[in-house]
Amino acid sequence: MGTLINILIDGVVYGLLLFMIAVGLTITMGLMRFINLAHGVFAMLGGYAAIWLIRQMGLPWLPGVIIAVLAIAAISVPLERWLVSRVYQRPPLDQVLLTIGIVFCMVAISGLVFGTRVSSMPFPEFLSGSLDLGFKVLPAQRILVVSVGVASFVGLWLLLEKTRFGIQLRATVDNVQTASAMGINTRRVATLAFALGAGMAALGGIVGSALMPIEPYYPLTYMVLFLAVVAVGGQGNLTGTLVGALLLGMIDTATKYLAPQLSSILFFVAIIVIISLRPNGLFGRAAV
Amino acid sequence: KVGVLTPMSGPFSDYGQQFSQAIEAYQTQHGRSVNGTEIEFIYKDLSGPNPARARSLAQELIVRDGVDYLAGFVFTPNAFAVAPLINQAKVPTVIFNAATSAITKESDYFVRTSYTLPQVSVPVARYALDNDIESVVTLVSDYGPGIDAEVSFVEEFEAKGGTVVETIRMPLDSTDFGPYMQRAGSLNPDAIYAFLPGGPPTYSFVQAFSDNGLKEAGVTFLGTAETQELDLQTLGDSALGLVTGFHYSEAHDSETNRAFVKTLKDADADAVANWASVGAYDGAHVIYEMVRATEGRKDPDAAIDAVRGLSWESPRGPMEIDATYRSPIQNVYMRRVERNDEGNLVNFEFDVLSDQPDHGWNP
Amino acid sequence: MTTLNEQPAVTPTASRFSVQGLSKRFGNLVVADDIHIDLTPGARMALIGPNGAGKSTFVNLVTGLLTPSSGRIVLDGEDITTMSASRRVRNGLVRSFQVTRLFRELTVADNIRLAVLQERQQYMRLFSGLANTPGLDEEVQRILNELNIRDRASSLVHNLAYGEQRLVEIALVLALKPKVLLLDEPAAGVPDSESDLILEAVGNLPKDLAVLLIEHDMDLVFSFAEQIAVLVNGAVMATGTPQEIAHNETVRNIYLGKGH
Amino acid sequence: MTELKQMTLTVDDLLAGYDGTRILEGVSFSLKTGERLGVLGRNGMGKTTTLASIMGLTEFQGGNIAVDGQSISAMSTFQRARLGLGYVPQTRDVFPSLTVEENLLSALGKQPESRIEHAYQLFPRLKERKQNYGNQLSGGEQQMLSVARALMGNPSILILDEPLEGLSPLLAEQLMTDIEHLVETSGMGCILVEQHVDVVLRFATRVIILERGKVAFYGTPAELEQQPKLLEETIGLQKISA
Amino acid sequence: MTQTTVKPSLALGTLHTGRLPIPELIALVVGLGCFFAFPSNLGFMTEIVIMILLVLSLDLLLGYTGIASLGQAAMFGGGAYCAGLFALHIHNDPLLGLIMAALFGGLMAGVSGLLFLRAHGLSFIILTIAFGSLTFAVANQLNWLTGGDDGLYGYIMAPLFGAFEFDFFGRTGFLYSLGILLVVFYGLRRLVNSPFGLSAQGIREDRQRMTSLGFPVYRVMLMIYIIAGAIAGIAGALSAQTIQVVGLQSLSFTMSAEALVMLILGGTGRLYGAVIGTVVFMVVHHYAADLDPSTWMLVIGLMLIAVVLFLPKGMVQLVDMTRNKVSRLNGGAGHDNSK
Ligand SMILES: Nc1ncnc2c1ncn2[C@@H]1O[C@H](COP(=O)(O)OP(=O)(O)OP(=O)(O)O)[C@@H](O)[C@H]1O
Ligand SMILES: Nc1ncnc2c1ncn2[C@@H]1O[C@H](COP(=O)(O)OP(=O)(O)OP(=O)(O)O)[C@@H](O)[C@H]1O
Ligand SMILES: [Mg+2]
Ligand SMILES: [Mg+2]
Repeated sequence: MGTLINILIDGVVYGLLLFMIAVGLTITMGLMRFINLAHGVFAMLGGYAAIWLIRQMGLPWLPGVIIAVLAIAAISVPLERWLVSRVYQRPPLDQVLLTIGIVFCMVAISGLVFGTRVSSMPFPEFLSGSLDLGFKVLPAQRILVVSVGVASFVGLWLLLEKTRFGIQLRATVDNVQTASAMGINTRRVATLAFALGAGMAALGGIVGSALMPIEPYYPLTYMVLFLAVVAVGGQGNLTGTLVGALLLGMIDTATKYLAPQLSSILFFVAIIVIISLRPNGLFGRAAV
Repeated sequence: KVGVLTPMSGPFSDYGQQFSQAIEAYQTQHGRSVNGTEIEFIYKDLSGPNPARARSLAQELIVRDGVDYLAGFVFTPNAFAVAPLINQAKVPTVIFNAATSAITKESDYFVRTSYTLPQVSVPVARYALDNDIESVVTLVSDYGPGIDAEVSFVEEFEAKGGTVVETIRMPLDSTDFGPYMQRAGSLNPDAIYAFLPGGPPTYSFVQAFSDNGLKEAGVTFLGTAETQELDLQTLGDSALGLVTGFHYSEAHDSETNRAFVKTLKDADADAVANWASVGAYDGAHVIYEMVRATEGRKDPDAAIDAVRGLSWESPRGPMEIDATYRSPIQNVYMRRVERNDEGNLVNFEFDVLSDQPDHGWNP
Repeated sequence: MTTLNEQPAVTPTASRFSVQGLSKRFGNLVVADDIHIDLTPGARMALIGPNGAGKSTFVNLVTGLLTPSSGRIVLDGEDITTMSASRRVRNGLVRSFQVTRLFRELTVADNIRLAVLQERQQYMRLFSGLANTPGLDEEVQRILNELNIRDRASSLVHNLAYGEQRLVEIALVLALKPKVLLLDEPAAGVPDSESDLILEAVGNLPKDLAVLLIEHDMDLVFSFAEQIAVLVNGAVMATGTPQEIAHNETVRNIYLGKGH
Repeated sequence: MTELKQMTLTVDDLLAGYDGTRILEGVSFSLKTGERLGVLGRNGMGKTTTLASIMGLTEFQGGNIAVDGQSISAMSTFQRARLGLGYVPQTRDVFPSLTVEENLLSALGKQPESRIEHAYQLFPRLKERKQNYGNQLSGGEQQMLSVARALMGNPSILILDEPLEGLSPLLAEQLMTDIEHLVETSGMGCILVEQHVDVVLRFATRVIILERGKVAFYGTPAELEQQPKLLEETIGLQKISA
Repeated sequence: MTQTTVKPSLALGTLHTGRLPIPELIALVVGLGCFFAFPSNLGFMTEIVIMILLVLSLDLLLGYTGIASLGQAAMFGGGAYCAGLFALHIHNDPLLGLIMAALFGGLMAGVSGLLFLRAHGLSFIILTIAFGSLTFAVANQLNWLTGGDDGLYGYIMAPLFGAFEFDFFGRTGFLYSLGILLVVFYGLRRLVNSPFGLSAQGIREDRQRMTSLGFPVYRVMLMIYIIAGAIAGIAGALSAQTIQVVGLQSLSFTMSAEALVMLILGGTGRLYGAVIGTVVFMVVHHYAADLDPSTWMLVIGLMLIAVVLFLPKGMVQLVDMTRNKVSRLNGGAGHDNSK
């Protein structure tokens, strides 16, 4: 019984964390259909930016984080203009190659700049230590993950489903030429979307840093995890990504409680089963 | 000529750095030549466990660069990969790190200057028993070294009457250690015994240990390399009070060690001494001894014989190369993480179990 | 001009292809409503109806791209309702696409070559070169000439004008030597002058081939069809000879309009 | 209907094509709001390329395209659209993953949402389908949607590439009358590519015939009917069906 | 058809089918050249040859059939462990082991393919990644069988054809691998120029259309997936036999990813693209790592980005350019579609 509750709570929390680190990718890869293996780069840079701002610049925690996120979004703009936008219309594999290239470069560079070891993310008092719920203890940081996760989901959902920007974005992705012939400034739309994705990645990297510590190999180490979450959820579908993340979180946590040794095997088996059964992801809409 | 195979790029590039700094330190202290024979170290980047690369690099070193000794080897499979080579080519090979007991069986030309996991795990078990810790949960990463650590600890601990409540093996790619901690905590043992590879996993694990309230609950954290000096500062306050049994601490209180650390820091102010450094430092010593014994001639068997049973005062303390299995016999120190006067975290040695053999060796 | 006339003529009375009580719903929208259609060998039938009546859906159901909610589909006496799409084609039930669907990065020749390979069951030859696949190139040549797009043979499909692509679409279908052929608006986007070409090609098909034509170009329909079925809101509203249909009041009002 | 901007579109000795290859070899014509230009020509003669070039969707290789004397040759496509060019591509290109309603919204720009209702009046069928995704529409429905979408931005000149393709005769007639009506009432200009010569002759005030990327004829329908030989050579028709 | 020309397939603008093993001969000459030129790099060159095999198997999947896999290492490692265990427990003849590994690789591909090939695009990629990671985790679990993290070691290969010892210079190892590579390459070249190869390309272009042309798409894809798996298995076996240790990394995601990168780098849909890509990537890596380990990733990364921006078709584009120049000189036009 106690175990069950533990699994439930820890699973949901971990799921939301997975959602946070993958949601940026749902935008760049899911919505924009740009195979973005460099997602982790923005997450990592977000982490480094926050650490630097807070430790070196001595900013208070919250402003530090906000500025870091905005900064990464800003950095992504020239990157999108000069590199990424050139391969939107090219086959997915060119996108793979380009983004892998970016990953390699950033891994090397941040290795030189920040050193190859883990850089620890400072957290304010109220987020360190743990929180006793009586029947179980929950690390305080998880509370942060939960609230940020839920907030981002709602915010993004409104933005993409209910605003003109969301529509224009999806139109642009469907058919750039026609979209621009309909008076949509496709370049601007794409750039904004990419920046949004990068920003969300950065946020995810920061709030997730307790479990996925910031270090130069971050983008490579967790690449598979990002991709899996998005794929299970169904590309470009925000709700799908959330559900997918929660599901994977549950499965992973459950196996850790019940069959720790097998947990990674079972995790991959679960992914295989889910995707084989629903090839377009849980919420993916099959192309008619 | 000595060829050093070590990661110099990639996630494990720290080893390369530690090795080269330590060797540099040794050479500054003892000169670059042994009675006339110039000793030159050639480094090759072998960034991870990769037998194929290990073999081809070793081959190049032996055939093209004509090295007389090989050294380095962080990962066990790489060591195994070169065993056939060094047997055919008769090249004495000094292992600075790879910690699986069985390696030195594969070739008589292997010498190890690091440690083996049983060698440090068993003493930790004994320490635990002597300090009335009766029940333990073991949490180890589910791979070779982790399993070695678990098995040898459990054997010793139970043999001497302790109870291992549960042995948890955590997949290498785990990121969320919360559940494991919750589980271990719910069994409320006196202590947990952990082994994880350095870097990110250790970091998250130690965070999880304090974040999930085991620390408050007064559970003792028993480990080995987790609090190694490279990661220590990063771990921050959550590392305070962790107890580990290991063969080297930068804070080891001896002339040799102070000298060693000083030479390191003189060369590079933010250099850090950890077990990898001392492994390489003593490795260099072993190579020097082999050269001295053979007076620079190419006589592999003589070289190896010269270091069988060799003993000396290392920065880690007194140490000896066992004559049969060519692996160290050394003290294992019990350390607790504390803040020193400068406010840095250090592994403070408060107890020692002397002259531990390789408990994992079975001929 | 060689013709494809190689299949043995079967007795014209036998039903080559019949659809019985076919129905399909998308949610609450009924797009196929208890459709009965029967094609004898050599039948030349046209299926007309307002936009969104369910014509393409009908084709998709029959060819297995969509699964019907209910009803049977019978080809040469064999129930193919649950048969895989590709098996149906191999059994001789072939369709063309309303919106051209071609291998855009391959040459026109290779496009046709693929169809021929399937029809001749030669695609499982693993190690023999294309050039020395017996009869392959002759066949491809023949089809290219038949639709006189030979000069386009080695240009990539995505470099063709839309109308040219329509012709290639037809070429693929012909290459499969079907028993039952479903043409979904084959002449859409092809000028009157060239639609004859397509008609001619269809005309050259073996006499025992049953053809169902979906087309909005009435000149084409009336010059081609011996029988016309009118589909409205997923249901067959009327069937008959071109004359009958042309004079059917309701059809005029909801479909043909004053023009005809 | 909201007020309409008057404009003149001038295409002057246009050279255009696709990645290096030249398709249009000097096409010239001009068009005011209120005028109706019909474009004829066999398959592959460059009709679509001409329209696409006006929208800036091909490779511009020379000559000039101007609106009210201002060259737009260098302008990006979306700016041209915002100038008041409404485009219905030959392949319809409705956005498959947008619903009918969203397809319309996407092209609305700064116009009031009320325009969507107008579109629905024009094509009631679209209203029934407004929650369907683009790829769930029938061929004809896609055609309607494509036309409706082009009208969203309140264009001064409407550019139609074979808009009747795939429409039932009745609907085709309706659409043509609707378009004529639109053009008359709103006074918008219109370029129409059509395979059916009679339709063009009935609709257009000016006709242009393209032959291998060159202008084979440019004049009024009346003038064209005087030259059956030319018609036969370029379109391959003896007589024009009434 | 009177105008059916002498070489119809050329007249119809498709690839001409090489029956003569000319490319193989060239490769053989080059290979032997290196053999004598760099006697002390044989180990490294053997690595390259083996990697080329793996990348070729990917090219068959991706370049010709449009199946993008990031799990090819599963079959590679599978083959490696199969060959290793076979040598350790059953028989240590290299060629026997090679055959076993090929079968095993094919088997793994067959089983996983049955399950995966219904999925497309990203979903499929993830499935392959998951499969790879799964095999990795399993191999790690079964350490009593595979040696787990320590690696599988302790077997000695019998001499090739009972005559040639696997010497520690790696001469035998290199020539052996090179020989196998040439055989496989020739086979593949025949395959992709065959009707079957064209069908594969049809599938790459549009699966659904192939279905409505009556092709049993799923079955064809499965066959190709199995063939590719077998080739990967062979590559794995060669590595296991020439190194006489099998490590877990032979199953790792990195392995799959690097193979894919090498392929795209060289250019997909061309067999020699796979060769060029692998050689360039590994040589650059080797020397960059020698010069400055801390920045070789930067070098590689920049190289990849540069290729994407300036050589959209991959390195093969360079070859095409020169070839077109040549053919222009002798008045012939290189045709655009030699896929
Ligand atoms: N996947 C789907 N989901 C919901 N409705 C659909 C779907 N596919 C088609 N429809 C609807 O079914 C109806 C029939 O479509 P269909 O394409 O068969 O019409 P059609 O007779 O071919 O018309 P046209 O002559 O314009 O091509 C249309 O109203 C269309 O909106
Ligand atoms: N995307 C493209 N890339 C290269 N060439 C093209 C492209 N699109 C069309 N072409 C070529 O340009 C020429 C003119 O094509 P265009 O589509 O303008 O003809 P069209 O008059 O519209 O014919 P249709 O009546 O069939 O639509 C054709 O020969 C075609 O091969
Ligand atoms: Mg239709
Ligand atoms: Mg056109």
